[in-house]
Amino acid sequence: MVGEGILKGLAETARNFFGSYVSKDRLTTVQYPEQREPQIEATRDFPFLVYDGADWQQGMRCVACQICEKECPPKCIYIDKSKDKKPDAFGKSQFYPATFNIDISVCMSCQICVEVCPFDAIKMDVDYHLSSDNRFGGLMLNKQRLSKSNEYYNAIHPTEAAAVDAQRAEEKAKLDAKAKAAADAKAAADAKAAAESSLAQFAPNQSAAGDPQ
Amino acid sequence: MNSLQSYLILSSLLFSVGLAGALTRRNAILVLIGIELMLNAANLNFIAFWRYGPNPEALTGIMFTIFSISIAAAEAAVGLSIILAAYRHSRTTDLDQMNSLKG
Amino acid sequence: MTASFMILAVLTVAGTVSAMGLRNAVHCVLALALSFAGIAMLYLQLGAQFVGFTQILVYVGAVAILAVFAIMMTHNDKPMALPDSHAAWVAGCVVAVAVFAVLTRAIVSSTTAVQIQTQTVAPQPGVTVQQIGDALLHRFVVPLEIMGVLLTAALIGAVVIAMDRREEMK
Amino acid sequence: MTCLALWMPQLDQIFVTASHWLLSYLPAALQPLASAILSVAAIIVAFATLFALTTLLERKGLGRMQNRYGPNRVGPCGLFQPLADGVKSLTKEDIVPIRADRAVHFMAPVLLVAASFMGYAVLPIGRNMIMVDMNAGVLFFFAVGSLMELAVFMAGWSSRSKYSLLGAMRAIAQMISYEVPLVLASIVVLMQAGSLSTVSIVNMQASYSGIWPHWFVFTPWGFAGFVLFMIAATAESNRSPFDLPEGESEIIAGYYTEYSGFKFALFFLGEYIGMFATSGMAITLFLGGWSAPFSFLAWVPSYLWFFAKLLTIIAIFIWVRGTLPRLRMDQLMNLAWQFMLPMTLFNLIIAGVWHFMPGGLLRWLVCSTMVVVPCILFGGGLKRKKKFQIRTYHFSQ
Repeated sequence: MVGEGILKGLAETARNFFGSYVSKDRLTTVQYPEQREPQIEATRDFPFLVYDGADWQQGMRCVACQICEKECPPKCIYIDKSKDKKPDAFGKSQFYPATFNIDISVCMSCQICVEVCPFDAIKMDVDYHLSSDNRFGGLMLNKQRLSKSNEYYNAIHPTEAAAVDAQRAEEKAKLDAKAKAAADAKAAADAKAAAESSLAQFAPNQSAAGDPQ
Repeated sequence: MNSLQSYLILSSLLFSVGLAGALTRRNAILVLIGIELMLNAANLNFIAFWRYGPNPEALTGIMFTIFSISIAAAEAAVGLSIILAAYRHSRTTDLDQMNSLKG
Repeated sequence: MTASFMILAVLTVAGTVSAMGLRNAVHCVLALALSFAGIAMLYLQLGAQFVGFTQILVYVGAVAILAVFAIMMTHNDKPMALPDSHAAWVAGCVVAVAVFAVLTRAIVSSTTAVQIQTQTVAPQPGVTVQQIGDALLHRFVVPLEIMGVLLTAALIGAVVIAMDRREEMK
Repeated sequence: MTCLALWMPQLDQIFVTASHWLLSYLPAALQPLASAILSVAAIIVAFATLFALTTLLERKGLGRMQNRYGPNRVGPCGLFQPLADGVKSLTKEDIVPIRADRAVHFMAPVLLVAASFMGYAVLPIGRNMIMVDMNAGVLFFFAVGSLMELAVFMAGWSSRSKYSLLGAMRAIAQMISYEVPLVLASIVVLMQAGSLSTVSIVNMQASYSGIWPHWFVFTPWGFAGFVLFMIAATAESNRSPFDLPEGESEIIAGYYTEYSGFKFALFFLGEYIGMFATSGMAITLFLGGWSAPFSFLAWVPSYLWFFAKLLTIIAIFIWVRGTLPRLRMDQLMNLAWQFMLPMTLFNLIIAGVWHFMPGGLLRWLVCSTMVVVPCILFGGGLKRKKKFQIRTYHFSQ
């Protein structure tokens, strides 16, 4: 029959029209600024820099190795290495980035910087409220705007952050153990040397050998 | 000058402008348009004479105009399609350049 | 000569002159549409409602659009070059002016027109569509039928002439 | 109750009396002019308001059909959305393409809006509420409607943009093709009414037998004519599913691609005003104009009935827009020339048969069969599977 399909279609839209007033679960729209969808854990948009502790300048994990800068496909990262060094989270003396800029209007969210970072210093953010009335200043993120605490990282990507923290704790433990062993060895060597020196000298003092510990 | 005469003068002015266009323009479409204008000027005459004529209830002027409008429409359709066909042949609508009978 | 007649006359003449004088063919057709509309309004002023509306429907709605289509299909929608020789142009204008002069002389000196005018002219001969329809289907029925045949023939003829025949010729 | 019965006729004529009262303060020489200005102003205000309301209704209705909310931010339930849209379009920059034909580019939207408003001159909005009762009113309506084609062409051509030109050419081809069935579908009414005056057409339908009105839509030919008229009207006003001239996914916005700001809003206005005008003509021709649907409801003011019918038709337009996908160009043309045109011509014969047959059940039966059978036949012709081959496109040489 001619026009049967048209009538069927009209019936369908009518059903939708009235149904949307009857059952609220038909309306899937989220009223955005007031309502938010729950964040999915694997969401990612733009990179940020992780720092440990309370002070973002002190705890910055980044050591300005510039691997991410080289790997970035759209070349949206700009890093200036510092002249001096400062101790990092593991207590090692490292360079730090004097400037670290990411132009997120260029960034394509590929996550390659995150993959290549050997220090777990750069991670993907989930914040998408980035609109700005200034295309140049507003979307060019500097070091301060990029830095976010490890707690924040744990909050947005719990699983991933836990794994990273565990790995870093392990590394740190390893390093500590190594340091301890080295210190022990050093202490032992010192003790030995001291003993030897005391032997060489005249008044050996056994208790004094353990004192540096 | 009375109203009938003013209408007639207006119509003759339209006719002359149409004639001038038809004689001077070289684009076939514009020549056709000039001819349409001349037809329209004639129609205006018919209506004016019907309005101020001795017996308007006979409707002769109106009837003449209605038929004339239909004929003009047919003429425009056929004329423009002939121009289109000629354009396909000679790639031009310039009457000065359409100077050969061979297709 | 009333004010409304003057306005309409100026409008119509302006449209006509630009339709014949502008360089861009599309502008010419748009001016032509204005001129047709002006003529239609003159018909209305003369009390011929039906003819006036028919004029708009046929000329502005169909003939102008047809002309526009023809212009687009023949690639004439760019400003045209001025004619090389002014001789033809001048000759055409002279002929037109001569025709106008002769016609005006005839109209002004006509005694018939004055005679008609002095007769009592009905203030507005009320012609209804009903009257026109009656006349068309009684007194003018044969011309009407012939007109139908003519229009059909013109329709078919226009289609046949304008049809692209390259496919057939292959 | 008696008080109500006494007051209703006054309420029905309230606008007419008000205008007479206003005009009586003017000198007699100025009265015709003032009366015209008053009616024009009233029509512009009423239908511009209706336009604002319709844009909101359309967006909300379409939203609901797609299980969305539609606009609900500006004002309560998004009621001030049209106002916000208006302010936005007024404050936007008016961009004219550098190579555009400025004069024509400017005149096109003005002509479109003017032409679409002119049709209201012959629409009887209520009892005694008509601007000009012309003897050839219906012809005037269609003559003015044909001006819109020229405006569309001016817009498309003057923009010097391929999208605009394509859109304009599509629009003109479509409007010309559907103008034929539009006029032919209304001729059945003119045949029956024996008049081209909209007032006498409505007066003819404003009587009742029992409680039922004598609307032309309640006859086989009237119903077929109404449906055909509405299909053609949809195409004339470039509404979905016939919105090829402005198919967003193909040619951006068709002939008004290069318009911005207030000129764009004018096109929008013209389109909707044209749609209301054609719907109003459909109401006048087939749905009894301002007359009430039942005799016992005749006390409701007549203009309310007109606007109720108009809003119903607008709702149907929105409903159809929310349902049907856009037609292809060849489908559009096939529908016009292979279905609409033969059906409207056949409808003329049906109206003739109806006119000359004695009234009764037999007449109903014969005429209904005469409507249904060709409808199925012509519709079947449309449905027949066509073999498509690889098409080679050649551009205009």
